[in-house]
Amino acid sequence: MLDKDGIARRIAKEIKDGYYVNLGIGIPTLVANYIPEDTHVVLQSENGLLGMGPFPYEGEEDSDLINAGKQTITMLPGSAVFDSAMSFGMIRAQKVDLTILGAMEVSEYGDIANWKIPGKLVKGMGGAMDLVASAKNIIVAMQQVSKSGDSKLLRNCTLPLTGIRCIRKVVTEMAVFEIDIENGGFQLIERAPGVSVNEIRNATAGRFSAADNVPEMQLGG
Amino acid sequence: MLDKDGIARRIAKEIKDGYYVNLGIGIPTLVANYIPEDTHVVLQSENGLLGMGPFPYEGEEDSDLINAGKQTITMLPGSAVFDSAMSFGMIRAQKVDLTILGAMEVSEYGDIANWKIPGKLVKGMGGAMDLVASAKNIIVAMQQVSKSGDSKLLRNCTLPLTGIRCIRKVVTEMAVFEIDIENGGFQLIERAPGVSVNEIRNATAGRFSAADNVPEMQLGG
Amino acid sequence: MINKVVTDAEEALVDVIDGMTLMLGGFGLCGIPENCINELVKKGVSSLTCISNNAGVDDFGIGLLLQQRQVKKMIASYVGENAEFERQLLSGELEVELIPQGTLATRCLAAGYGMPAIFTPAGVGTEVAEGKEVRNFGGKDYLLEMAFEADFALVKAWRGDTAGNLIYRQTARNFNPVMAMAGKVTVAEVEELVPAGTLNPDHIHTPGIYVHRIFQGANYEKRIEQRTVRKYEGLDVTKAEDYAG
Amino acid sequence: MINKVVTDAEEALVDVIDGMTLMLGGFGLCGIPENCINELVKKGVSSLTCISNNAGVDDFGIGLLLQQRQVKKMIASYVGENAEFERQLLSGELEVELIPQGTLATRCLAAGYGMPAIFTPAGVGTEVAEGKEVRNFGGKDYLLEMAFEADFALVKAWRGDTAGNLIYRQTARNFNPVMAMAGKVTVAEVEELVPAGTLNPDHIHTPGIYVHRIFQGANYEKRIEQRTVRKYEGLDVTKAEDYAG
Repeated sequence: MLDKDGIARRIAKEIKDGYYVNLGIGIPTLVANYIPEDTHVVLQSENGLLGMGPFPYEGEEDSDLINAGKQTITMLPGSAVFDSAMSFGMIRAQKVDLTILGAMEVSEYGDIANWKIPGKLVKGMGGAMDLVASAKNIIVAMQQVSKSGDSKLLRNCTLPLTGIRCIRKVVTEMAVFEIDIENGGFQLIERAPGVSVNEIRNATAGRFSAADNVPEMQLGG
Repeated sequence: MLDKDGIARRIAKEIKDGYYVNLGIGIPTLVANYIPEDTHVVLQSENGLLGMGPFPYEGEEDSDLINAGKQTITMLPGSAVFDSAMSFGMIRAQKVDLTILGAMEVSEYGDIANWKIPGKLVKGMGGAMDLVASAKNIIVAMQQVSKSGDSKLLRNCTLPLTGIRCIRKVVTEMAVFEIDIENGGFQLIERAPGVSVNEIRNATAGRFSAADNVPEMQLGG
Repeated sequence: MINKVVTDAEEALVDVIDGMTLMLGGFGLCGIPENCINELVKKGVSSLTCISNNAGVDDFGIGLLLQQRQVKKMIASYVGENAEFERQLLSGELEVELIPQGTLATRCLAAGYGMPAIFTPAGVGTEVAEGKEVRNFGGKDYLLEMAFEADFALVKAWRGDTAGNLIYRQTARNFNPVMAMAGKVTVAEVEELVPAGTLNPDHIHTPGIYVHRIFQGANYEKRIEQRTVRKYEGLDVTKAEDYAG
Repeated sequence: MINKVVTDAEEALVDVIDGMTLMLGGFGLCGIPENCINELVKKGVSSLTCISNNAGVDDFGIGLLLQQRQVKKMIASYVGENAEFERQLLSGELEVELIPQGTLATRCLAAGYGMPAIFTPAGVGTEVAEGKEVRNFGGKDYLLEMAFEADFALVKAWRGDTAGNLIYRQTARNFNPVMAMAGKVTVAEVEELVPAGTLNPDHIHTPGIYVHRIFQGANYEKRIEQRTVRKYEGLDVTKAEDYAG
């Protein structure tokens, strides 16, 4: 089983040199820590910035410079600032090469639920619906099973949807899956170290498939 | 009968302090010369400038600074430059208070033709179709009769249209008209100095109406 | 050049009345029109519909209007971080319409660019799509979303000139430029007001034609919502806590 | 930061082939990608569809491509000032689609903002509306106009950095920013190329994410199409010839 950093390390391997990347809150944020130094990426913050850098040194925080999580940040050389319409314009126009976000549920057809739990107070979808509906290349970082042991990889999502037929790749603490959006199904392509195909199959409620020899993940970072 | 400068002087009276104004090529350009000094207006050039000023002094021309007529210009203090999408965005959103343009024909329902003559080479509509379809307040500056003596204020335009039901005011060498777009008709509201109602009626092919005592124009400038 | 200067927020908002729809710029607490919000509180106008990406925190930003129960309806993309907001929502005092962040921004843009509606894929197949027209272009579904209409847009810029031209600073830009274009009346408050001709025309983000009233604001707090820092020594970009992600 | 720098127009346009659709920035001869146009002439690619507000003059701008009969179709809003263009149009060698200037700009914007189509009132009731969907919003008719698709967008900026960020100068901005956003591949030529980090992030008009290749152009002519001046002495703003209107 991977911990959160393990998931982030595995996802970091999907990032190619020259990518523009949008990282969601939570595990996706951790991915930034595992991008190799020789891989040049530009991080987009959807409030209106390309070229997001590390947190500022103490005393150098600037209230005019925050990320989509409202944290104080810095800008790297080559940054550009723009308004929110252009920010989501470039997202919709698929100029962002890779979007990494968390999820509460994913279905075998690539539907995703990650913004609302009935009975709990709704805070809003923020930019999540725009991101999932627009991005050509999304990786979902999520836990495969809930604390009560239920699979979150489902035939159909039970929670209100954030987007439909948009998720093609999922990385969990147990495995990497590709989703067949057209025909439905989670195809196992990598196992976490020490986790068997059977364990993964048992933790997948949606339709599951696996080749004969599913390799173990090689973790980057 | 007014000359071109007379038409421009009459139109200049329609310009109120604080107006943003877009001036077309030809007579409309002359209007700028007759705006009173205490009337503050900002001229828009639809290639992407607010705050257009006079032509530059010789030797100070800048190839990066032109107006929609491709002439070298200057910028006044308080100018702003923007791209063509924003330029037509503000036109469509009716932020420009007054648009003044020329026409070859206008109909009694406020249709306008000013971009194309069948059999002659077509150069294109430029921004004219956007301007007439968007502006809330358009004044057309035009000749009432052609060189062959035909009225250009028609029941229906004979030339290909630039826009429909958009012109509410026309200033010619003979008169000022308001157009009743809903019911159709040119209502005479002012006569050029020395021109009779009958002369104007005879030079108007579209439906014509006039009150009992139509005043002579007072020319500004 | 046309002079758009008013004395202060009181003069700028003199004709804001109960029941109006207001747009308020800012993202989180960054780039919000602090002076205008304070004036709305002082003025006590009520039954407002507020269009803003967020709803502030309990004691700052739009939260101040919520405290005084001046807001009838909130249109936003994310409204966390606000206990009073939650209370009013649960008690049914407050109406909330949640819309995707990009849809919010683009519906402002549409208003400012004279486009009655736009197509966006955001929300297709979700509850956001309920009652909306879905249309397929090139094999992909899009929702038809309408341009916003707002009586007033209240925005905050870094510098502005007497002609109403605005320049924003860093990510305090966010929704301000698109909302500035979208108000029937747009009020801009700026940290520094300069004479027309001071700003480089190439640097202006919001041309003055979109701004009806402008004033230099006072006493900006510019509160930071989440102060995140790294240590001076031992910066290690492989450490999560050192990286903003 | 990602490095987008190529050596010159030759390298930037290496994969442009016959039959492609190109967008070319500029208004009149102002802000046109001179180096890219010269390279297209040198390269000799043909059957091009060119989207540009204008078609240059006989011996400059897109006129150079017309001289070599490299253009199959021209999509523009105004094509005067070009005798060779007229000749090819009348002889049927050249196809021309004239569209309103604002529609042209907004169809570029739509592509850059991932909107499949936009609504505009421009052209309603005219021959431009033929075959297009008309839709009424709030009592006013609008045409549905589709986003452009272009294989390459060729734009000219004043300054650019190695990350592809662009700043335009004065009205040489015009169509360049919207076309820069709309190309499948966007090539930017700049008068001055600087290292990433040189430009103020608040001043950037086109963020580098939209730009795939950038180079510092050479030998800019920046020809003036209509040189209009006023006299140093005796300026009289009541004289037509002294005022640009």
